[in-house]
Formats: sequence, C-alpha cells, structure tokens
Amino acid sequence: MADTGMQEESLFEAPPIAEQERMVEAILFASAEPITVRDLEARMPHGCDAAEALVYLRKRYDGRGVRVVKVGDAWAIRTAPDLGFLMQKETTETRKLSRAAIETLAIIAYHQPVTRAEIEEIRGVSVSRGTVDQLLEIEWIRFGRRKMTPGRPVTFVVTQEFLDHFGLETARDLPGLKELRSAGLLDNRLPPGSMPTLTEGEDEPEATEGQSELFED
Amino acid sequence: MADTGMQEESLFEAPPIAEQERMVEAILFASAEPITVRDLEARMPHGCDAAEALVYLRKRYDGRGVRVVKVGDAWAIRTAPDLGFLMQKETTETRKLSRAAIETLAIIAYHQPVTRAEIEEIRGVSVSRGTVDQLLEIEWIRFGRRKMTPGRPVTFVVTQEFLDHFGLETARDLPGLKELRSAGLLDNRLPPGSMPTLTEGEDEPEATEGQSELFED
Amino acid sequence: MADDDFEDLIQTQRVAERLAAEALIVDVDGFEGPLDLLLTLSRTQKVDLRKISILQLAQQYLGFVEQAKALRIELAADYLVMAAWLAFLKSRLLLPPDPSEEGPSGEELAAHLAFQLERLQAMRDVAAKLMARDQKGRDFFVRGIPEDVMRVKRVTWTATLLDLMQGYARIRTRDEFRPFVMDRDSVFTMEQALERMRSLIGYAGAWTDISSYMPEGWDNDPVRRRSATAATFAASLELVKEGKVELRQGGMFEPIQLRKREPRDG
Repeated sequence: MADTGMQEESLFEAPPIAEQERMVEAILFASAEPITVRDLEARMPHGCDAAEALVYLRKRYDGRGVRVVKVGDAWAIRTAPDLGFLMQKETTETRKLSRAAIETLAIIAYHQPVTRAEIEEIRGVSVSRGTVDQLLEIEWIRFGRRKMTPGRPVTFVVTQEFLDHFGLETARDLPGLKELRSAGLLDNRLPPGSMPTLTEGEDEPEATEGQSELFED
Repeated sequence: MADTGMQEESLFEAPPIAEQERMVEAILFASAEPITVRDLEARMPHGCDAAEALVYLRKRYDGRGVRVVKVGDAWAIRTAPDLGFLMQKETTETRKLSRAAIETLAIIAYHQPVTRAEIEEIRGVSVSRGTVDQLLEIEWIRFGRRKMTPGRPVTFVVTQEFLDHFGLETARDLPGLKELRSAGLLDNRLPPGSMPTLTEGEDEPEATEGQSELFED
Repeated sequence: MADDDFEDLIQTQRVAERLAAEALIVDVDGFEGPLDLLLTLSRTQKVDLRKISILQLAQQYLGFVEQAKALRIELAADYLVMAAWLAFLKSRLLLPPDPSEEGPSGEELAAHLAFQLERLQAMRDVAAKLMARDQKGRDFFVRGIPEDVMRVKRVTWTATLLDLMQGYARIRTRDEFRPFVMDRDSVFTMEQALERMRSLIGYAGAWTDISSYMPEGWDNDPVRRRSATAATFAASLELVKEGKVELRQGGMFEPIQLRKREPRDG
C-alpha cells in the first residue's frame, strides 16, 4: 500500500530539470511551428517548468549550429545566422564562353591595355556592355589605368586569374600571329602577295604605362 | 597580388573541426530527410570532413532529446524514442498495412534482394499486385537488380525510407537477422525433386538496373 | 419410431453439417494458402516446429480436405494440389523405400516441408518484431520545420587557349581581308584617271597643273589622295605616250604642268 502511494505521488512529481530540458528540445525540434511556454507545459508532464528548461536549453545551444530563438511569444529552433549559406545548394554548370566574349577577351589579351573604343575598332563591331561585364565577373579582365588621351578613357587588361586559367605565365606568352599562322590557326585563303606582311612587332601589344603595371613582376 | 594569393589559399583551407561540427549540425537540423556524408560535404566548404564531424556531433547528442542517427549511408536528427509520448500532435496516422503486406515486407527485408517468385515460395501463396504496389508507394521497398537466373526476374529490396521509418542503421540491424541466418532460415533452399509448383506471379514489372543491394558488401 | 429417430438424426446431422460447412468456408478464407493452413494445423501438435511430425501433419491436412469435400466446400486448386502431394508424401513415408524408385526420399521431402513451415513462422515472428520497433511518426519524429535548401545555380564559364587564339586569328584574318577590299575602294585606277582626263584634255589648251585633273573628293583622305595622284600622273604619261598631251616641270618638286598637244605638221 505504501509503495503504491509513493508511486502515485511520484507520478505527479515533475521530472528532473535535465529531463525537462530533453523534452523541450524534442518538442521544439518536432513541432511544425514555434511553440509557447504554455503549450510546452501542456504537453509535458504535470509540474514541469518549461521556461526554466528553456533557459538551460538556450545556454546549451549557445554557439552551436542551431539556436533556440524566441519568435513572438513562442520558441523555435533555427539555424545559426552565420551558417545560412549552408542552406544553399549550389549547382555549377560549365558553359562555353560566347564567340563575342572570346574575341573581346582575345583583343584585350593581345592589345592590353586597350580601351573599349579600340576593341570596337579591332572587332569592327560595337562591344556590348554584357560581354565586358561578363569578362569582368569571371575575373579574366579588370580595369587598367586610364589612357592619357582626350577623355581619359578606361582601359582593360587581363588578370592573373586569366593567366592561370589559360596556363600562361605572362600575356606575352600568347602566340603571335606568325605562330598562329604556322599552327594553321589563321586562314590562309588570301593570296600571299596581297597580304600585308606582319612582323613580330605588330603583334606585340604596345608598351604603355598600364601595361608595365600589369607585366611587372 | 600577394594578399590575394593568401586569401585564396585560406579559402581552400578547411574550417576547424568544431566549426565543421556546427555546420553538420545546422544542415541535419534543417532537413527532415537523411543526408549522406557526400551531400553534407558538397554543401560545406572545400576540404571538410563531414564523417569526422559526425562522430563528434553524435557524441554530443548522446542522451539528449534529439539524436543523431545513421540511416543507411545517410544521417538524420530524430527525437529520442522515449519522448514519443510528448508528440501526440505530430503523430502521423500510418496507413494500416494488411497482414499480407507486413509479411511480404518482412520477407523482402530479410531475404533481399528477393524475387516475387521467392516471396511466393516463402509465403506459399501468390503475392497480390496491390500488396507490392502499396509497399512501393510508401517507399519502403524498391526494385533491385535483376536476378541472373533464367528470365532475369526483378528483385525487391528495402529502401532508406524503410530504414529511417524503423530506426535501423542498416538492413543488417534487422531484429533477429543473425539468428535466422545461423538457423539457415534465410537460405534459398530449393525443394528436393517434385514439389507442387506454386502459382506463378504476374508479369514482373520492369526494373531499373544498376541498383545496389542493401546486403551487398 | 425408428424411422423417425433416423430422420431426426439425419436432420440433426444436416444442421451440424451446414454449420460446420459455414465455419469451414470462413476458415478456408481465413487461411492464406495451403502452407498457412499447414502451419495452423501444425500448432495442434503442440511441439517445436523442428520436431513436428510431418506424417501426422499430412494426415491432418488430408482429413481437413476430405471433410471439406464431404461438405461440398469448393477448395481452391492449390489446396487440392497440396493434398495430392501430401498423399504422395504420406505413402513415401509409410512404405519401405523402393530402391528402384528415382527422386528424393520421403524423409527429404518431409524435411523440406518442415523447413518451409519453420521459415514461414520465422518470417511472421520477425514481421511482428519489426512492427513492434519504434516507428517514425509514431515513436520518434523528424524536424517539424525543415528548411528548404535554396538551389543556387552557378555558371562557370570556360574557354581554352585555343578558343582564344582562334578568336584572335578570326579577327585578324578579317582585318587582313578588309584592307584588301577597302584598298580597291580608295584606289583610283589608271583606267579611271584616263577616262576622266580624256574627257577633260579637250579644254587643256594652256599649261595647267596636273593636280587640277584630280577627281573630286579624293584629296581629303591621304590614302585616296596618294592613289588618285599616282593614277592621274600615270594616266598623263599614258596620254603623252599616245601623243595626246605634253608635260613639263620647271624643276625638282615643281608642279607638273600639262597641256593638249596640237597635232604638228610635217
């Protein structure tokens, strides 16, 4: 009889606070929405102090990957704000650069530092802003020094990233037109006589201030 | 230039293991589905060792209100089963499975990969299409590899969802599996000579090839 | 009286039969095939399945089927197939082995049937154990507020050094074509100059600077001017050769003058 009495009493005795903390943890985890202290206690055994358990639980999660946060007058478990970037799944797609972008990049590489107007003159068509922006974004080109010509236009130069990607030590390692031709990369349909002879010098980008900045190392 | 190089290098250095543990914690907390080590690492910074971080995390949650559990080759956080009584609100009404469905499920789990004919041989009756469909629908079973026997029949295996649902780390943890195996009750023992042929199953559905069997190791 | 008694008996039997028949139909429906029925019957032996008497079980089964037949209960074909097989097994087990007979012995067949029963029972036991486990959504729970993983698509652009060089070569090749075509544009040919001068020399009675024969609009661009000058000069020489004009120059770098040549006498 005494035993039964004890048992009955213990049924109404609140579980230890560590156990209450576990309960709050499980309920907050599984609940589909933030939950108030009142609701927590309604679900926990009689005599529990959810507010106190929450204090412990909050402390336990301090500095962890998730936190116990107050949402209005309710509580929820949320990702630590500094780890929000983990909730993104990045898929990387590799795409070939467009012809316009390749040509623009080639001109910058061979003629740097080069202004937009110069690129347009060489390509014979206007260079779209998107193309330049794309190359800037990929970080294959960057702004060089302004040209000391009227209007002081900005110039473009290739970056270290560019050199790394294409396996070049310097932009000077880019093959000249002669080499391109001997490698069969230049169209040789023109009658040889009518073709202006290209000298090595012509292919070299002009040495200017901006360039020495890029090439100095 | 030198600074950029340094920064780039530090980007490829894995964060300290305590930080990796936080990251795994955040990712697992955010997901209702188990996540593989591979997927964890795909979302974490380059060079992270999610498996090692999981060892620490698992220990940290030992005895807490939620646990870090292994489900096949994936990981998940689940509430501690002893606190299930707090979660009446979250309890989902699981579809009542027929005795035939439960038996079929058990046979697939313990004999996988198993053909329909083998299930029928064990149960002594033909397996109704509805039973298999129901198990497929709740994603507790899926098609395994075809058997390399005449007719190349499809096989059934249990899924990660099955393991998750019954709180099993692997199919090897099925209750009583060892005892059944040592008693020879999982042997594919062929009937000697002339046994009554059991009802042939309906046409086997097409299976997707290349699926690994859970018992393969 | 005896007849009445007999009739009563028959009547009673019929009622009992009907009741039994109904019970059996229900029972047969309740079994999942002959193996399940055998397993149920085997329980009446109250022994470990490993020690079960297959002979006794076969007799029980055959008795059950006989009874069903007597009650005109339609049994599914597989129950009858099993009955036939058990009858065969029973005869094998009872009769001394015939050495001339091929195939497995009665003991082997009995052992396999025992194995099948044990295996089915084992599967039922583990199925129960499985369902007694803690289950997701009943005993343990998943995250109530799962966070969606935002899918961020990142595009990596790629190009090879070859692409780059081909691109550059393409531009430069086009450059080489253009001057060739444009040269024609800015070239004033000798034929054009001749044609122009022939129409003009009729008025060239006095010495005039050959630069005045330059085509209009060709003196702004130095390239065009050079071409036109050369063509006009060459055309003048051609006209001198033809004996149509005369040329004179006061000194080095002095203007070259031209006038129509009057046909000379003699």
